[in-house]
Amino acid sequence: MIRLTKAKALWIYETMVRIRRFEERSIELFQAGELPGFLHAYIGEEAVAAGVCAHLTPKDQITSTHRGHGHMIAKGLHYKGMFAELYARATGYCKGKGGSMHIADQDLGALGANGIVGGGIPIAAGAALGLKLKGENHVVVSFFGDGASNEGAFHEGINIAATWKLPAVFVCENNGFAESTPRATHQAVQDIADRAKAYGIPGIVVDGMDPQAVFEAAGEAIAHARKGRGPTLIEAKTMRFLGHYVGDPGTAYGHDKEVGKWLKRDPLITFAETLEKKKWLSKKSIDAIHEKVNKEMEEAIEFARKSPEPELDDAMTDIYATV
Amino acid sequence: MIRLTKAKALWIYETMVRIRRFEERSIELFQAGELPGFLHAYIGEEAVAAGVCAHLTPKDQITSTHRGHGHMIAKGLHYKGMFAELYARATGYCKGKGGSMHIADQDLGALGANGIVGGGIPIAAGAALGLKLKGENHVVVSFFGDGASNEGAFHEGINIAATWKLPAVFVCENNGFAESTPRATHQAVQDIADRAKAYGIPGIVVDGMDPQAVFEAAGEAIAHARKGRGPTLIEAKTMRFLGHYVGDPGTAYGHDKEVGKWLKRDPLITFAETLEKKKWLSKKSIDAIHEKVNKEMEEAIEFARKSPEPELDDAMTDIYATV
Amino acid sequence: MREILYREAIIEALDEEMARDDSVFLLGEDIAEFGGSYKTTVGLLDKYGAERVRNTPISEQGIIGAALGAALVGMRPVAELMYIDFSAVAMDQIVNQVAKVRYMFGGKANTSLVIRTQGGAGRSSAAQHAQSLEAWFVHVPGLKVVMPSSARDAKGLLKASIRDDDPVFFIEHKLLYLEKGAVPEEEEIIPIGVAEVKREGGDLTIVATSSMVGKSLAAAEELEKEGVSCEIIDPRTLFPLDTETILASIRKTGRLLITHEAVQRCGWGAEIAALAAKDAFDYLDAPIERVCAKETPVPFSPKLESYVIPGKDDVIAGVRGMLETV
Amino acid sequence: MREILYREAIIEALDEEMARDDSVFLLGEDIAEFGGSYKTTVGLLDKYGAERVRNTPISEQGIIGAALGAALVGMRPVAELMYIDFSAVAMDQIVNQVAKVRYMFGGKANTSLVIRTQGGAGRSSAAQHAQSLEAWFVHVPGLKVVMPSSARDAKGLLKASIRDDDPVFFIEHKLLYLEKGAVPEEEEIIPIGVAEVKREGGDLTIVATSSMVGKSLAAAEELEKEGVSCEIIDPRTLFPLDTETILASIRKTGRLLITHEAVQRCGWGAEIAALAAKDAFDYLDAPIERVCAKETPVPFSPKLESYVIPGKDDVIAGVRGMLETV
Ligand SMILES: Cc1ncc(C[n+]2csc(CCOP(=O)(O)OP(=O)(O)O)c2C)c(N)n1
Ligand SMILES: Cc1ncc(C[n+]2csc(CCOP(=O)(O)OP(=O)(O)O)c2C)c(N)n1
Ligand SMILES: [Mg+2]
Ligand SMILES: [Mg+2]
Repeated sequence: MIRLTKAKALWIYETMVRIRRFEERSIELFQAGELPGFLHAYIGEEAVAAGVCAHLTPKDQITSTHRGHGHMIAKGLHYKGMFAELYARATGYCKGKGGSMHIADQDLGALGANGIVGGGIPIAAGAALGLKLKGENHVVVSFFGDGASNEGAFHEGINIAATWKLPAVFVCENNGFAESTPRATHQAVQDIADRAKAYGIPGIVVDGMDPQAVFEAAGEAIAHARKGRGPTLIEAKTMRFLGHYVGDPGTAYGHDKEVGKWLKRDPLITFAETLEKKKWLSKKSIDAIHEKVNKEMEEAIEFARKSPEPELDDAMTDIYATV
Repeated sequence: MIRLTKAKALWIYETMVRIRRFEERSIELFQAGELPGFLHAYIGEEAVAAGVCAHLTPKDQITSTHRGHGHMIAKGLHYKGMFAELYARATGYCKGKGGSMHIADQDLGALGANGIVGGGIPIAAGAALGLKLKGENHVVVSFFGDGASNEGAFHEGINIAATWKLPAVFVCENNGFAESTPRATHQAVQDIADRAKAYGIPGIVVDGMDPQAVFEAAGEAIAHARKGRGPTLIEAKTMRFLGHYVGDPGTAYGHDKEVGKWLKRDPLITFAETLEKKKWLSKKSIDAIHEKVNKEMEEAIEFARKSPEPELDDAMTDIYATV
Repeated sequence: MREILYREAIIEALDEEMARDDSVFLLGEDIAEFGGSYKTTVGLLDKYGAERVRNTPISEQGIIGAALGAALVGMRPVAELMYIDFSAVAMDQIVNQVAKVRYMFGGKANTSLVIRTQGGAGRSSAAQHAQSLEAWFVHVPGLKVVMPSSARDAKGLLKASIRDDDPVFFIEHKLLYLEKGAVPEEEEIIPIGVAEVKREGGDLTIVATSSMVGKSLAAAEELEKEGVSCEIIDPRTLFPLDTETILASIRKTGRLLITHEAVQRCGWGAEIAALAAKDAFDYLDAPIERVCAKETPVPFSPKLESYVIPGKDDVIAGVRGMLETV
Repeated sequence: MREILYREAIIEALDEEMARDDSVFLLGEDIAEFGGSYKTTVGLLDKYGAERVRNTPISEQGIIGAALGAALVGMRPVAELMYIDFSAVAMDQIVNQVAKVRYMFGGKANTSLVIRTQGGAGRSSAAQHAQSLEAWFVHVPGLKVVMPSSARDAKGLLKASIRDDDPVFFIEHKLLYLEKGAVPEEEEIIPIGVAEVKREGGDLTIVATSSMVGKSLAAAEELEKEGVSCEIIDPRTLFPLDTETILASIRKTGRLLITHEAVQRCGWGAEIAALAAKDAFDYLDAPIERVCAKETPVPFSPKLESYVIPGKDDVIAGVRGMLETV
């Protein structure tokens, strides 16, 4: 088992803070009418992105979802390009053409958020195939939700990865809801990890509110993949603390009843406590992290605000490499 | 457990003979150039269609595949309409517009063969939903192959049926090949029945060469469905004795090596022996069945041959109910 | 006449048809407690219960397959695809199954079902949530395609679609949901296959669909001030198509501009241009103009999005260009 | 010049490109030992091994997604969809992913991949195995669409497609596979976006694709005897489209007939008609004619199938009709 070192633990903690703060600020900016489109906040699920991505290098790849900011931050994308994208500015990761649901950076191994539920899963299998064919020892992690696990793309993508023993890890963020639909009404199986049995690969349930548990499970799965032993399906039980999208109160479908008990397990609080107990962090160093993150965040927001919008002509570029 | 009565056993035997003979004759006619299009023969797999359909009434529904003749015969479709369809005649089940891959008869609960691998599975779930909403106590059986179990439609269709506890039975005819692709190279799981675990429903492996075993397993699954307890996934291990389509020698991909050991387990031979041992059948009665079937078959072929082709105008009807 | 929202018109149509006919039921993602992503099924769960207002898993192939199977055994399902973009996930069921079973089975198949969805841009939803894909479905024999531009049409046509014995692909527009329009209290069925002349005029014919109808009407107001009189035709159903109404107008005006939100190339407008260039050729006094989306995925940036999607001003410019030509 | 089969031309193109570039690999159903359903990959498994000639599960979404993912990390996959009809199963990956990632990601995405498939009728394969769906893909910005009508074009264009940095949707024809044609031994790359005038003539322009090119050439032979001289243009790539070659011909002949095997309504031919009705309006002497499949699913019966699918005689009748008009 790969143990959680102090350095990794601190990285995970700081990454969670970065994600949380990014989301809090985007929500505020969105509500202030500064950001177009719509947003899906990752708040509450930070331990998953951070715990998994702690193992990845920039050459490793991820695919992500509509709720993708957390994955992108954990994969090393910088706030400036992300905020600029949310602001639809030319300096954004997608030059303002993609927005929240399509943030990507090939150079950092981020093969994109995705607006199609389940859409990233076969792409992840393909990236893993590509890496394998290139003889590179990198892995691909595909993040997706409980709802996505009912899409045909889930089935086809994982089956291919399993059949070809590709270096991929499939991380299901089971937050108990697909938009407004409670999990129990969209599938009859108890643990989504059981779906691994359909592909002859390991399936692991992990507490998605516990960064260490996520880190350990992901570490094993990633090592397994790097060794050429094929994919793993990890189900991280977690909860989004907010509605499906920013603006959804979550009351219509019983989210409010569910979320209460999860709030107590906020990984930002519990993990800080754990690290304090281990003396890896102090109140002071925690404050320092928050301060640093806040400062970077505000700089990034300023950067985004001051960035130019794309020119009209930009609408017609990047459609093809050559025509 | 629903026991195999003599009446059912004889029905199953005769049904298998009917299927076998139908396929043998279609192959001959095809090779003689009398039939257009292409054909996928069901020879070798008769025990599955017959053993399952022995439980069904005309109000129960089935969906089928490109390899659908066996299911249709077992569901009660008559040779005349089937041969006429293979001959592309106006008297065929589809008036010559569908052909081998689209034979259907709503009145007999046959919701169609299907040219799209896996395409029938969600439709079966829907038919089961419809029956449930209508408050009718009928069931739907969906037949499909091992190859089909890798399609997204399989996953989505079964998940819906399981989630809603619909009266459906999913019968995977695992003949070890998807076209030229051996099963082990298209999925890593050992038993396709294990995929049931992904939906929280029972998964059963059954010997698809043994009509009695199929009958018993299907009987339980169908009873389960009729009682409102939801679907079952049955995997029948079987083998097509011929190539993927009529004309495919099957040699390129190792089918010839596999098929040998299965030929010995030909259900038409073994089941006849079983029934003879039980004194439910004699050599004479077997001959009589064959003779009757042969006679009916030749009459049907004659009927088809003599039937008129559709008129050109018929090409433009049946596209819409009303325009 | 009272005015209601387009989205309320949808709810009323569903409500009335569910009340009238027990075999009508709804299925789709988040249509129950949530009332649908665009609130087009609000209140129906309470009224008809979870058996008839069914939240599905996120399984678009499954949804359409389930609708088809249920139709085959005699129900009249109304399936919702949350965004027309997601029809791509279900394309096999829509095109290879729903549209074809009647024909493939020689006419013996109940396929009375409606697939409701919504398309169009204007909310910075980016490339996977803002497409206009109607041309795909018009290209598929076996489907009827309906695309209402007003609350009244939405209601009357949805009721007709639910009663129709053929599969109807029913395309709403995300920006129209919150537009109000006059809708009669009493029952109204608007027949499939009948266009409406939304404005009469003599100088040129504008054939417009969905959100472009309103924009064209606004453009026509402005052009009127310049002394240009536009006739605006909304086909309302793209198939079956009321070719006579369109051709009659072209014969009268001699000029044709077609406008829709979909990308121009191989869009539905090309079919109308081809129709005119064949059956009204001798009446055409000017090149046929198309005012459509630019040929790109829909960008996220509101600035780029409104540049790419045709607006009132693009229609005006298109009309002016045509008149100069002569 | 030596003559080889269209299907052999495909094999040669794949073979040469795989030999030239290690990042090129193939994936698809039954392409390995079996050599493909239409024998277009025969021999390549032996030559390049199972890593580069990969049999996939029956998972069309998975195949296209796998191709895209591999492309994103720098490979150049050539994915086979056994029938164009099955593209419906993979439509989301093709349209919402492959075609759009470059744009959505602001230009930073390797999407050099080819999707090879085959369409068309003529083998009594019925409604789910005989469609011509090219118009769908032309309607999607981000895709290039190639549709070769001869062995030579098939080879040269496939090589160009594999080297292209954009996703190319490459549509072969099941009946053309066994047609022979002259193909140079030496390497030839036929550029994407360049039409070919397959026959010169002065009385009218026929724009034809895929199998309709040969049928149009045969029709032109017969018409020549009647003193009618047809110019036949094969665009070869439907997008990017060589509009100049097409327009120049129309300007010369004043008459346009478009023919393809797809259903007429909202087919690709409508786009060409619309193009001509806009950019060659003043040169047109007669209504624009389309000779396309009748608007129905493809029937199984050979008699009905050949009635529904346009043939040489339909082209001849179309041409005669146009000349009478004047
Ligand atoms: C193919 C497709 N279907 C439906 C949607 C609409 N949609 C967006 S997010 C979502 C719920 C996703 O649930 P889950 O996978 O559990 O992810 P979560 O939002 O919980 O993180 C739905 C239905 C979509 N974007 N794509
Ligand atoms: C969506 C789709 N993909 C591919 C095919 C081509 N095809 C027809 S049958 C077949 C193999 C099916 O294998 P299986 O499901 O095991 O059924 P079997 O033929 O063995 O009975 C394939 C690949 C198809 N018809 N539909
Ligand atoms: Mg969820
Ligand atoms: Mg099989």
